[in-house]
Amino acid sequence: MPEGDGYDYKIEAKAYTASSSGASVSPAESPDQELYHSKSWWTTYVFSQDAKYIGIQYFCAATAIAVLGLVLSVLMRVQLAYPGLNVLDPSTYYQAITMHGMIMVIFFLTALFLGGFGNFLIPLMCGARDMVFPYVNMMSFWIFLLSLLVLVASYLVPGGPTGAGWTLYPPQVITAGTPGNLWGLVLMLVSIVLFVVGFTMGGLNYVITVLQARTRGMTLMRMPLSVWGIFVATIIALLAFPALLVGGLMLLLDTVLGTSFYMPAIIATSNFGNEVSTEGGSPLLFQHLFWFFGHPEVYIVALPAFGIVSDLISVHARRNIFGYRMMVWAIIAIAALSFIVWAHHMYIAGFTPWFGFFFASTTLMIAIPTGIKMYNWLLTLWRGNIRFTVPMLFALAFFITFLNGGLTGMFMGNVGTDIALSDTYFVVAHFHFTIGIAPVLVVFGAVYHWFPLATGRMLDEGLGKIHFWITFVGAYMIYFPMHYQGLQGVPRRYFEMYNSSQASSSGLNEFITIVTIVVALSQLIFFYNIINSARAGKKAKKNPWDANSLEWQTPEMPPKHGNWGRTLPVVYRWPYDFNVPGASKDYIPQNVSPSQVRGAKAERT
Amino acid sequence: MNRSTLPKGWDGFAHDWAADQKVFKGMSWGKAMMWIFLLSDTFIFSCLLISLLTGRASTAVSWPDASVVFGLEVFGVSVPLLLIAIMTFVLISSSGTMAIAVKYGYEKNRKLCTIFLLLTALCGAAFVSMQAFEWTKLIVHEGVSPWGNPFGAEQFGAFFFMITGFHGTHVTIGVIFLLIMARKVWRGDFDSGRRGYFTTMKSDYLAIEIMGLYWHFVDLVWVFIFAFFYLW
Amino acid sequence: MNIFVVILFLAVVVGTVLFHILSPWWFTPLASNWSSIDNAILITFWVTGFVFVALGLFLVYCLWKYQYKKNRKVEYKPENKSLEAILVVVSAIGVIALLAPGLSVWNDYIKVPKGAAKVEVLSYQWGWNFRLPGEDGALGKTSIHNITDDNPYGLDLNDPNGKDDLLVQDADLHLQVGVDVEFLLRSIDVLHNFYVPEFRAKMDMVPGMITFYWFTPTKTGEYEILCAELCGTGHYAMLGTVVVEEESDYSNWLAQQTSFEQILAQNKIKNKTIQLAEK
Amino acid sequence: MLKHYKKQSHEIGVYLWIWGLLFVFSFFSYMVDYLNFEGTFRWTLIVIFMLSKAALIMAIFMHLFWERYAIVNVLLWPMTLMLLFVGIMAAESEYTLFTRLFYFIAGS
Repeated sequence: MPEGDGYDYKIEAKAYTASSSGASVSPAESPDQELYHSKSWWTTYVFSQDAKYIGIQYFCAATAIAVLGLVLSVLMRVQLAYPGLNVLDPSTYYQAITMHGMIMVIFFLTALFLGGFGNFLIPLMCGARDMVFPYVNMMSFWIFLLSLLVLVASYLVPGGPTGAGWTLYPPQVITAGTPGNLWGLVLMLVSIVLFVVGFTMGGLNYVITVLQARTRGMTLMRMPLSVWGIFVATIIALLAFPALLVGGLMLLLDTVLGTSFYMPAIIATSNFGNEVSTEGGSPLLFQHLFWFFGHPEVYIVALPAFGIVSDLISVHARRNIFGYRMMVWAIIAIAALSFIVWAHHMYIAGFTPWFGFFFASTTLMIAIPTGIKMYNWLLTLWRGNIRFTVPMLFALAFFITFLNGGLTGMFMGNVGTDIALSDTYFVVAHFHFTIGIAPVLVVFGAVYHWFPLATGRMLDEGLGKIHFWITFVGAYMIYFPMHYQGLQGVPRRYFEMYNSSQASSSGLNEFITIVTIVVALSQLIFFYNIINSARAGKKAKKNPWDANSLEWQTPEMPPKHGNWGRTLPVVYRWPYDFNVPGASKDYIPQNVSPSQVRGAKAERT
Repeated sequence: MNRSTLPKGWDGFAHDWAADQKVFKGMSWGKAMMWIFLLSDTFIFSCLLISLLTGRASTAVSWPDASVVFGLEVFGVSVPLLLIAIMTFVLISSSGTMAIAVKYGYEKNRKLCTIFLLLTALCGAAFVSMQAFEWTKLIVHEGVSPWGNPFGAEQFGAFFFMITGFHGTHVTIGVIFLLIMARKVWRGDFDSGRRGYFTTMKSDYLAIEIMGLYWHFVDLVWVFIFAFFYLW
Repeated sequence: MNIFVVILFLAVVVGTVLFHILSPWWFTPLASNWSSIDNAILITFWVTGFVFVALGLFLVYCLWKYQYKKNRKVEYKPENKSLEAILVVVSAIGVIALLAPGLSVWNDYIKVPKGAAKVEVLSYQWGWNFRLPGEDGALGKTSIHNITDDNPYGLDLNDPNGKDDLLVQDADLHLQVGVDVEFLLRSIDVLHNFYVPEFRAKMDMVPGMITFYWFTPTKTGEYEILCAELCGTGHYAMLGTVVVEEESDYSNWLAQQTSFEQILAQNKIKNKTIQLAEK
Repeated sequence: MLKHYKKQSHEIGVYLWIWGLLFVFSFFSYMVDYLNFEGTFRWTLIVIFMLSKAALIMAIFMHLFWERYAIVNVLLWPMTLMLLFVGIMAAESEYTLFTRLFYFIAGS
């Protein structure tokens, strides 16, 4: 384990003078940010305008709702494996899949990565005192919380939450054959609209902080990849959520006013109990709008995970991230491509036939930048000095999980193979690997990594390892076999696991459920670890992982409001100067000037 | 930062993106934030108009003729799109006055800035009133509703009320903020750096420029709505 | 302790491959012409499997070789442009290799062969009906507004093509082995998806429009129709059967079906009887 | 900061000019409808006037003409995504309409 705090923050003051005499660092372009310093307990801990607190609030709220999502998934698995127990009926089962999907994708992972990690890390890693508009940032969290309450409230209204699947496809979502087709749906859509509004407030903050409020010397190409991932994901979100907002708004009007945006003439009973009398709308329009948002959404979740895992791997392997420039360009390329591939979710939705060629080609192109990222993570480990810390274990688990999930994406993204596999358990397995398990593993790794920065205490390593083993091995055993159920043709979203003489997966089915229960319960270890360590964990020393990025170089740990004390840090190098030849330590923080490490032959600063 | 020493054009593009601290050199945080917000908002309106395109082009029912539906009878002569034309001119005028208000904001001319902000708000309010009149006329007299109308495809009313409603909401919010701004300018908040009520940050004339961006955007959107909804 | 982690990741890589090889869960036996879909999937398995094993084993090697040692010499090399360029090119080649079979399948999938028999599948919450074109080989036009108890498919009474259409008001479809079939998929309420695992093919049915796909059944037998697009609480129970049989059996079945004209005539008699009874 | 203000401040005449031009273009696009031009000609005119007005508002009123390329590019490139979306949806709606007219009784 690392020993001693090699670098003193006081160096910063020296660096400041050194740079003001030399011409290497440009002068400050804007005056120091003025912050609102809280005057009461309420404005410090509840209505806090400090991005770090807001980040932690986001984290807690998103994790709380994720517990609901997790409980729902356990209920669904029990129902599938042991239908005799009757824990759910078809209505509640479909409500469970809907809520589980919506919660996990939007209210948990999006909020957690962008709201949680974004708020906590961006100002610290960019060398800013706070987000650019702390008040708006605070509002963002409270609107998010409101959207969560509205979402949960749908369990209390007549009919319960909507049961149309998280894709909310019309006309089904509105007609009487689906539970929660009036109140549940209205609350779901209101909740989504609130989420988008709240997110936009936060998202603008993250983007502008990265673009306009970096410290002196912090160029874009010196930012840690975590910031790059979160930053680009936020841009995607700001451009993709509008499609969801518009799609949701029109669905809301179709639901409560009986408009025909998506509704052709059909024979069905509406949510008000009368015959549906709509005419001429196109259900495909909703699918396009939904997936124009929905596919970028996948990368809204994945890109922050990519970024964070790059930092975890580099820090804990004590080696510079390999091919930093390529990593950045890969993130940007993935983001750009994510907007032109959306209809690969609709290969068998009955769209214009030639779309298949276009969308399959663009989709598989994403494999190239994603592949680059996979190679570069490996090449970072190669010839490194790997510490098997808990964050590193989770990062490695992410690698293998995402490798598997990414490769099965080649089945789903390719139009010819997708015909047979879409809407089967293969899809379920694929997307749980890529945007379920893999990002969550990164979340765990990131929590173990940055917990000391947030609380000043270390998480328990032993419990962390137990948590890692059960979670990783368990999750892999849950989802990997599902691919083969999919090959058999077992359709997803069936209340009863489909079995026939040709396709039977009994045995496997029960096995998956049992593992699910074990993995779900093992998360209690994680929560226990967090609560216990926050109270009585081992005190962390400054910069416990010997990392280079700025967040560990604050004068106090945990950092105070305003982060940097009197003077902002000045940045001289990229955040990956590990084991630079000629340097006395195996790491050189970003705010150490070249004159302080004269012997070091850093190639890329 | 002295902007005049920075490289210009594409060199400037490369320089700004490779530089530290700020990508948008010389641009305040608030203005950058408004620009990015408008970009996001552009996507919202684009999605609305794309939905209109899809809804209209995929329905087999005939689409009502906008110039007849929105025609007005003036002295017994029916003039197509008359009200819409007036609304368009009013909104463009408000954009003109806004641009001038921003100019006087730059120059810290308290009096003229206030006057032009108020003029802009007046035009905006006139626009919203005319829209309210139009809505009333359509709903009460012509029987157009979001779920049906006597002229043709149901989607006509649905898209009309949704798109103009969404735009009208933007205008209304803009008018409210214009009035707030006008009051602040008149009171001298921007000269004295008085602190805002909610955020407790100092007021600055930059706010006028940001307000201007928003207002011009609302006008910009109307240009597209006018072309795609009324003229198509 | 570290060695356990190395073994874990080795076990995951090896276990994944072994599971794939030993898995008793696999494709159902193919019963249509879409062997090209299976082949494309198999090609994808080979390519992705190779990548998975190569990267996975390299990961395990790195973990084993470069475990933390206090004085280990670590390479400092921010980038290697030629290596990265090679990797980009290799990935691009892999992508093209995967894309080609996929696109060629799709090209066949959307090109219905000339002379394919037409079958309309009519789906509703939660069941299946079918309509065959009758002797003229053409299906009559429909409108959802025409649907009544007497005209369950909403056929156009003025369309001569519709008169001899055979209406199969039962979730039981028969097909003749070896004959190309084009399915015209129609839904009267919400989205559904006509899917038979053994045929591999599937397509959503979208209310307000007609979607299609085609295949040639190649093996006689009885197969189960599944709905593969969430369509409400009865989704999981929306099953049907399709029987693929030899020509003689097929014509027997066909002869038992009633045409639209016959149904109209029956209804006329029935309605008259009702009217008389009411009088 | 003061310098920044000065640089962004223009003669009032510029704005009045643009104001006038916008009136003229709006009048033209109104006349397109009034004179009942039809078909491609109508569409070309409408789109030309629309884009000219949009360009004037963005370039002069919103000062993009004087802004640095860094922001101009950020604002304009994402619009290509929307253009693609428009293209895809145009094809899609045409196809939907085709199946409706081909298989169903027209008008339903």
